[in-house]
Parts: sequence; C-alpha cells; structure tokens
Amino acid sequence: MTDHALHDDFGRLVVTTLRESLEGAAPALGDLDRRAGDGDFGDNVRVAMKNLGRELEGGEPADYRGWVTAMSRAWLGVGGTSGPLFGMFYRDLARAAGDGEVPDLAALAEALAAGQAVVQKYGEAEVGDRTMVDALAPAVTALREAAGSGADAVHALGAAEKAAIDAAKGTAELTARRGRASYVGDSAKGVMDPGACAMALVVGALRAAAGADGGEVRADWIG
Amino acid sequence: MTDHALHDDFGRLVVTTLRESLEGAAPALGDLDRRAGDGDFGDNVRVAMKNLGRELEGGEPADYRGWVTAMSRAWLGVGGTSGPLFGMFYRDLARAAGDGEVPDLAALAEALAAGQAVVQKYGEAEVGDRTMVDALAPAVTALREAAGSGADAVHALGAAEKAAIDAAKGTAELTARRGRASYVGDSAKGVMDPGACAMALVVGALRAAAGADGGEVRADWIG
Amino acid sequence: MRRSIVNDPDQLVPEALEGFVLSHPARLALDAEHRFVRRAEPATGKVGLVSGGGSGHEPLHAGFVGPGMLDVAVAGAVFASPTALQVLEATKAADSGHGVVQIVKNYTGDVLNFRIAGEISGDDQVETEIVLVDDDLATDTADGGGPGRRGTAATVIVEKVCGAAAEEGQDLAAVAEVGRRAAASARTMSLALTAGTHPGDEEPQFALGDDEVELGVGIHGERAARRVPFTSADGLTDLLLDPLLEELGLERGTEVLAIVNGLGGTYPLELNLVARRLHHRLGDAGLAVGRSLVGSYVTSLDMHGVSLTLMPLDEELRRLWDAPVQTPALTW
Amino acid sequence: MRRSIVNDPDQLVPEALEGFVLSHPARLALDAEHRFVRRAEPATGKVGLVSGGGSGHEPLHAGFVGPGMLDVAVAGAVFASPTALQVLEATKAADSGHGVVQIVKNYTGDVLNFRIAGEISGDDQVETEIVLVDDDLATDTADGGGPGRRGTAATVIVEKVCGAAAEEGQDLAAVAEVGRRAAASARTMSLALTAGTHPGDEEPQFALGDDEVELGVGIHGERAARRVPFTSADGLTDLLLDPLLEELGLERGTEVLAIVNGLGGTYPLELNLVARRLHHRLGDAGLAVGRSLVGSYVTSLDMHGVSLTLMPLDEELRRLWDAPVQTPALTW
Ligand SMILES: Nc1ncnc2c1ncn2[C@@H]1O[C@H](COP(=O)(O)OP(=O)(O)O)[C@@H](O)[C@H]1O
Ligand SMILES: Nc1ncnc2c1ncn2[C@@H]1O[C@H](COP(=O)(O)OP(=O)(O)O)[C@@H](O)[C@H]1O
Ligand SMILES: [Mg+2]
Ligand SMILES: [Mg+2]
Ligand SMILES: [Mg+2]
Ligand SMILES: [Mg+2]
Repeated sequence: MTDHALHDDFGRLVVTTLRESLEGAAPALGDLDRRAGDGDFGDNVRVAMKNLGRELEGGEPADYRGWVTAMSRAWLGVGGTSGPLFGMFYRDLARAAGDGEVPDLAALAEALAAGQAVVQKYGEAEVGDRTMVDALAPAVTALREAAGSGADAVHALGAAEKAAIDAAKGTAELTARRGRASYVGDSAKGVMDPGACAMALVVGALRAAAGADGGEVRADWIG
Repeated sequence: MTDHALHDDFGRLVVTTLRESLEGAAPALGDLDRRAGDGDFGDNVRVAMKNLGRELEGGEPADYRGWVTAMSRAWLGVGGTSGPLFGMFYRDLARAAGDGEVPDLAALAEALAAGQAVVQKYGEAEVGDRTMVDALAPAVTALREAAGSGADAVHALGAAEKAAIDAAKGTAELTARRGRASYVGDSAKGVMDPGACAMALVVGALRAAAGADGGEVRADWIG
Repeated sequence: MRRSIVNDPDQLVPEALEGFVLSHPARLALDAEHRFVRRAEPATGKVGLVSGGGSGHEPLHAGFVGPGMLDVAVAGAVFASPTALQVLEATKAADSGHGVVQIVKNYTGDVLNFRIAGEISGDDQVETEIVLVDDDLATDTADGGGPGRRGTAATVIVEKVCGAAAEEGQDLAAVAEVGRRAAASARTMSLALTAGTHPGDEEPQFALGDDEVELGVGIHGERAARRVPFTSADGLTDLLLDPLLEELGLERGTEVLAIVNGLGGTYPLELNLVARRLHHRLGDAGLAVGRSLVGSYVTSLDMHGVSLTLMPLDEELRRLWDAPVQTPALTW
Repeated sequence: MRRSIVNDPDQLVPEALEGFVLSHPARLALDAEHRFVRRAEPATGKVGLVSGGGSGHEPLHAGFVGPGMLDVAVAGAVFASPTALQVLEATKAADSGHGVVQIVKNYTGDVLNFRIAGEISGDDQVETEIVLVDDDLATDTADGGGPGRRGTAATVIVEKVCGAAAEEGQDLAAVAEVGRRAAASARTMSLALTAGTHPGDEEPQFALGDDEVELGVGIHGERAARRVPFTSADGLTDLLLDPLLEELGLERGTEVLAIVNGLGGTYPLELNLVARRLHHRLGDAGLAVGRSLVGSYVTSLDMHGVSLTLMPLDEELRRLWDAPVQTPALTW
C-alpha cells in the first residue's frame, strides 16, 4: 500500500467517526442555526443519524461505497435543504471507489470535488453565500494540491480539514444569500454557518479515518 | 236566495277583507309572538300576504273555491308551524263549495269543522293548549248552533266571530304546550296567542264577507 | 369572529342554489321559485325520491341529486324547513307516475311540512310515502315521548339505499321499507369543539370553554345535554363510539357501514384520525368496517366537530350501498 | 382559539395516512415507512405519475390517487416537503417500466427534493420528468427572478390531465408535455378571511382586522402582499377574477376550466356564491365556463378563504379533463 492508498477499513471508519462527531456536535450546530437560521439544523442532524442507524440495521455494508451510500440515504431521508444536499454530496463521495474497492487519495479528491459540484448544482450557492459550500470548496482545493504534491493521505486530508475549519469559522463574517438564514440578513453576523461547520466535520472524519486507528475529530471550535 | 245562502261574491270578499285585516294586524300579531313565542309570526303573516298577491297575479280566481285555495297556497308557502296549519285549514275551508259554486251556511260550518280537524290532526294540539285551535273550536260550535237554529248567515257568522274573539282573548290565561311559545312557559301569561287572534280575524272576515258590501273586520282588540 | 362570504344574507340560499346548479349544468336543473334542485334529465319508470330540509347542511341534500340517489332536493332557509308548498312542488317534480318516497330528517317543522305536502300531493294524484330519519342517539329518550331522535348523518345512507332500490325498479312500498329499515338500524353520535356561525352573524351559535367538548350536538347549533373534557383524537372518537357500540350491541363478526362525518369546519387530517381509531376499535371488538365514508357530508355551517354513524350491514343493504351513484357529492 | 382533533401532533401525518388508507382498503395501499399512498392495484403498461408535498392541503395529493389520476402520492409533514428519499421510493413505486412524471408544486423544498429524487432514481433505471406547477398569479414577478410563482390549485388540473394522458398510453415526454402546457396556461388567485391554524397551535398563522381581507395568499399561511377591505361575496369574487382576466387576456368565445376552491374552512354555500358570480361575470365577458369544479380540493388547514383558478380549454385539454377518473376525491 502506497502513501496515497487508503486502508481497507476506511469506509467504515469515515462513517462511524463522523457519526460520533456529528452526534456530539448536534446541540452546538442546532444553536448556530437558531441564532442565524430557522433553528432546525440540530434536529436535522439527529434525524440523519437516526436514519443512518436504520440503514445499518440490516448488517454492515460490505465496502467503502456501501458505507458512504448509507450516509447518503440517511441524509436524503432528512428533508429541508441540507438533507438532500448532503445526501447528494455523499452519493458522489461514495463513487470514489467501485464495488468492493477502497478509493485512493486522488479518487477521493475528485469525488469530493464532484460532491461540491452537485451541491452547487442543486443548491445554486456560490462561495461566499454562507453555506456548506464555503467549507467544502477550500477543502477540495487543499486536498487536490496536497494530493498532487505527493503528500500522504493523512497529511493531505489534514490540510483539507484545516482549510475547511478555517473557512467555516470565516462564515461568521458572511451574509447569507441562500437557505433560511438569508431571511435574517446581517443579524447573523458573528455566527458561523452550521452547514459549513458540519462540512468541516466531514472532512475531519475523512482525515481521522485515514489513520489506521480511526482517530478522533475535534469539534470544540464550534461552540 | 234564502237567508242561509251566501252571495256570489262571497269568496272574493272573504279573501280581500281578510287580507286587509291581516296586513293591518301584522305588527300587533308579531308583537304578541315576540312576547310569547319566537317573534316571527308577524313576518309569517306578511309572507303569506305577499304569496297571496303572487297567487292572484295571474288573474282573479273564478269562484269561491278558487279564492280560498289561493289563500291556502299562500299559507302553504310560509313554512314554520302556522304556515302549513293555516294552509291545511283553508284547503278544507275551500271545499265548502264545488267548482263554480257558492257554499251555503251549513256547508261552510262543516268546512270550518273540517278545518279544525285537520289543524288538530297535524298540529296535535287540544283545546286549551294556547293555539289557533282555541279560537277555532268555539267558532265552529257557535256557527253550527246558529246555523242549526235558522239564523241568517251574517248573524250566524257574527256569533261565531264573537266566540272566536272571546276565546282568543282567553288564551292570555293559558300556558302554551305546542309551538315555539311552549318554550317560554308561564312567562307568556297575560299575552294572547297570536295564532288564535289571527284565527278570530278569519272568522270575522267570513262574517263581514257575508254582508253584501263586504264590511270591515275590527282588529283593535288585538293591540 | 367569523365573517362570511355572502351578499345579502336573506338571499344566501337562492343565490347558492343558483351557483350550485350553474356549476353542474349537464346534471342538474333549478326551480328557482320553489327552491328545489332536480336532475336535468328527470328519471322515468321508477319511484321518485325527494328529500330536503333547512340549508346549512351542504352537501346535503342537493349534492345527492342524480342517478342512484335523489330525484329532487328542496331547500329551506338556513336551518329552517322548506314550506309545504315547496315540498309539494318538489314532490310533484319527483314523480313519474310511480309514486314518491319523501326522506325527512326528524324535526318538527320538516315533518309537518313534508307530511302536509304528501297529503296535498294526493290532489295531484301523487302517491307518497314518508321515510323518517331519526338516527341521533343523543336524543334517544327512554320513554319514547317528545319529538323523538333527531335525523343526522344517516340521511346519507337512507338516501343512498332508497335511491338504489328505486333505480332497481322496486315499488313505492318496497323503497320506503328499505329506507325505514336502514334508518331504524343506524345510529349517530356527534360532538363539537366549536359551534357554527350563521351567515351574517359574527359569533358562533354557542361558546365553549377551552377545555370543553359539546357531546351529543345536533346539526342546528343546538347545545347538547353534556359537556365533557377536551381530549385527544382517540379519546374524542371513543366518546362517540362507546355509546354507539353499547346501543347497537353488535355481535362479533358483524360488518358495519360507518360514516365519519365532518360537521363543516373539520379538516380531512382530523377526520382521518377519527377513522383510524374507529378501525382499530372495531377491529379489537371483532367487528369489521365493511364499508365507510369519511368526509363532510351532513354539516352544520362551519361547526368544528365530527359525527360517527354506524349501521350493521346485511346483504341487501350492502348491495344497495354498493350500487352505482352519480351525484355531485357521491359518485361510484 | 382553534383546538385540533389530534393525538400527538408529531404523529399527525402518519396516523392520518393510516386512517385514510384504512378507509379505502380496496383502492389504496400505504408505504408507512416512506409515507406514500399508492394504488392497491398498481397500474402497469403506462407512464407512472407521482406527486406529493407537505401535508395540510388535503384532499391533495393522496385523495387523487387512483385510475385516471396519480399512481402514488407522497406526504411530508404539515407544510414541509417530503424528503428526497421518500420521493425516491415513491417514484420507484410509481414506475412500471415506462418512466414516471413527477408533478411538483413550485416551492424551493419540494423542487429540491423532487429534482434530487428524480436524479437518484436514475440509479434504479427509472426515467423521470418533472412537471412544475406554478399557477399563483399573486407571486408573479415581472423580472422572472426569485423562486417564481407558487403552485396552488392548478395542481388538480395538472394531475388530472397528466393522469388521463398516461392512461391513454401517451409516452413519458408527451405526458409531461401536456402537464406543462396545462400548468403554463392556468392561473390562480386566492384570498383569506382567516388564516389556518397548525395542529397543536392555538392561534391562526396570521391575524386580520375585522375589515381586512388578505389578497394573494398561498397555501402555507404565508401573509400576502396586499390587504384589502372586506366586502360582499360578489366583491370578493371580483378581487380574484379581475387580475386573472387581465393576466389571461382571453378572447370572447373562449371556454375555460374554472376551479372555485375552498381553502379549508369555507363552507359550500359560500363557494356556491363565488361560483355564481364567476358564471355571471364570465358570461358578461363573452366567456364560457366549459368545465368547473367547486369544492375544497387544495386547502391550507382550516383557512377560511377561497381561490379561483382559470385555464382556457382546447380540445385536448377538455378530452383529458373529461376522461374517467376514480379517486377518493374526484370520480367521474
Ligand atoms: N442553497 C444552499 N446551498 C448549499 N447549502 C445550503 C443552501 N441552503 C442552505 N444550505 C446549508 O444548509 C444549512 C442549513 O440546513 P438546514 O437547517 O437543514 O436547512 P434549512 O435552511 O432548510 O432549515 C445552512 O447552514 C447551509 O450551510
Ligand atoms: N301544534 C300547533 N297546533 C296548532 N297551532 C299551533 C301549533 N303550534 C303553533 N301554533 C300556532 O301558531 C302560532 C305561531 O305561529 P308561527 O309563529 O308562525 O309558528 P312558530 O311557532 O313555528 O314560530 C301560535 O300562536 C299558535 O297559534
Ligand atoms: Mg435550518
Ligand atoms: Mg428548515
Ligand atoms: Mg313564531
Ligand atoms: Mg318560528
């Protein structure tokens, strides 16, 4: 296995790590949406994680694609705006590897880019609109760069995570133009966008899962 | 023409005299129903007289039966309780004479009795229940007696009218057991029953019409 | 306060009848003078069916005029009987020489005006039979005195089965007989959370406390004998169902026809919750909902409430209920 | 205050769906997990039709499932879109190998979840076409920016004509095409005298003064842009009709399909007055009401108000409208 390769358990670890981190961050994410949105994002995260549990009830998925697809269906069962967008995002992320396979870093980077594209296709948000796209776009750029420059998976994904977190923090200075938060206008200033924060946790889970032992995702910067 | 016979114009005069007298008495009758009923009897009288006008629009009826039938249909078009009961009453009164004929006094007395019977059949009120029957029953008795004893039409009908008016006045002392007035119980004491008063005007119109010139019906005792 | 979509409240009924018939030009015709709605294409060769009563209960009765149900529906003012003359003309219009069954909800004014119209229609040689609908369990008095049980939602059943029997070619006596049999075996219980408001009035016909439910209401905004605490959809359904089941004493295995009827201001989601509970409860009791109708069919203006009607089904009643019907408010 | 007949408000939709399907056991089946209602006997050999959206608009959409109309109706929570996964499963259930037309009222959430479900359903090799219904004239913005006109009562027309076209054997593109044509030519205006009340809430979604009418409301209790003085039934009808006629610019002699739609708390007498005025006004303008529907079909809980939808008819649309339909809420 080269530095660029991801280990066999990657898919399972991405999903289980992310699940734990989202469940932990749900109250804080909900709080952000309450302050600068319509307040339902925490519930939406919880519903997604409940759906995920149901998806996994029938037995563990066989491969990376199966694991991430379960996450996709979990979010597609949420409704609202973030549900279908995250659902489509994970659907493209799942395509990083074929059946029975594990993605390599380049494929993962391209899948993340495809995920960004699909979110933007359906959500029609540009960078700077104060959405999950704001965290996703710099992560994609950072991952592509790092992967292109030969960094190993953990480091490349670490760079992507850092870019995502920084950008998510930066959304506090943006005025929303998409989603429910756009109705509250400038009064959201100083409050980070919850979808962007959640997206940074996703990238963090990819980084953590790339380490053989899964590791942890820090969410204490959210609130 | 014997003393018992009624003149050719009798039917027309009954109806036109009664119409005038009911129209004049409508406010007073309505007032009685307001004090000891549900207050709609004045309106019901007015609707009946409006209906009568419509019945007569197509041209004057040819005979007694036609005239009184118009009055019957006028009341059948009123609704409530008094409408159908007066309607049925006039229907029997109309039967006092065949097509093209004028009734004689005996036939008129029997028709009035039949009218009482039909009102009691459908209304299920007994004498003393504070209804139109209270005025009608003694009028029937008086008319039969006077007709039997050979009195002429005007005097026989005059006796019937007096009996009806006395009885109508007497309803002020009765407690209603039929119709809407039954809901107000003893608080109707001292107030005459409007249906009984109206019935006395009917008998008065018969008396007045029996005179060749039609004459008038006094209603000033009502209020 | 509730405001109404109305022009002159005194002209509400004739204007509404006009609008109703304009909306069904191929199927219905209006006698504006006598305020009755009849089939545009009068049926011949069958017993005629006329019903009617006060307005404010729509779609009853005009909504049930058409093949398989009524020939003529005659309308009084809001909550007031049509006059005997209206009923007379309506009855004559329903006749094609085979006699007419008059379906009458049991209220003093309706009964009087229909009975008298039936009597008078004999002058025009129309044979009539009256079928009285008196399904309201809340007005059942042990002694049988007084005006008797009121007629409510079972009217739909009686109009439907009589309509089918007439369409089958049954004769006057037989059509009346099956209607009486349906009326005798059906019972209804009703409750209201808010009374209806008369067009032109600003306040509902009666007021209830936030925690009160009027149990045993009729369809004219009369207050009921009992006021009980407000509760869940399931609990409200049980308030209707328990006395009905006790009264009807149905044996396990019996199939019933059920009507979950909105009283005017109840929305479909609410009625569906009542229907759900009904199915669960009857299932638990070993009874089957063989046929059912869920909707607002016999209303009391915009009263927010619901009634439940149950009638045990036998083969004949099921056949007549299932027979085709094509009216504005009921078609299958 | 308005109290609701409800158990747990969070369970309202699944419980109501259960009750609804229990009430139509021969015709409908329920997917409880994905909250969609489908025909008990799925159609084969034709284009499938799925619609859906938030609840609170009953009988839309589940009331229109059946031969001649929808194959599947999928329900979100009250006034909330169903999820993409629900729509996906509903879309798959509507497919019998000939593709599926998705009929979607134009609201951001609905459009997003249906578009995405359509995209994903390709994974399961279901071909889909979306027909967007956007008939609400009150939300027409000259510049065409923003989310566009909302979808309201014309949904019934689109579901009906697409249903008939599918039943006729037209292919996916053709069924979608006729639906789009109907949607493009229909316009609706709505007004409310009282807003609806969410199940579990005590107060209506917005309050109006005694002399105010909310003109241009949608079906989710959104406030409208204009508040106008309260007036008579005829006057209220004109408030809806005038802008519709101006927008549609129909030539004399044109035949229209009209829907006089109650928004939930409007009783039939009121709707009939609106229908009456509509007929008079169109007659005066040399237009004909070729077909019409008067009733509460696309509601907003118990909102007291009315909407008016007009669509010019041509031969094809008339044929598809007249084609047989057999659903709980529409049958002929
Ligand atoms: N059009 C959009 N494109 C991308 N992301 C969006 C869009 N609209 C909202 N979001 C994201 O969704 C998050 C809110 O999700 P959620 O609360 O579930 O949706 P809603 O805004 O419908 O209540 C926002 O923080 C934002 O990141
Ligand atoms: N059952 C009855 N039998 C005979 N007359 C009756 C009966 N009920 C009421 N009436 C008469 O009708 C009159 C009232 O008529 P009206 O006001 O039109 O009827 P309602 O009582 O229905 O309002 C009463 O004064 C009484 O004389
Ligand atoms: Mg939100
Ligand atoms: Mg939201
Ligand atoms: Mg009175
Ligand atoms: Mg009265």
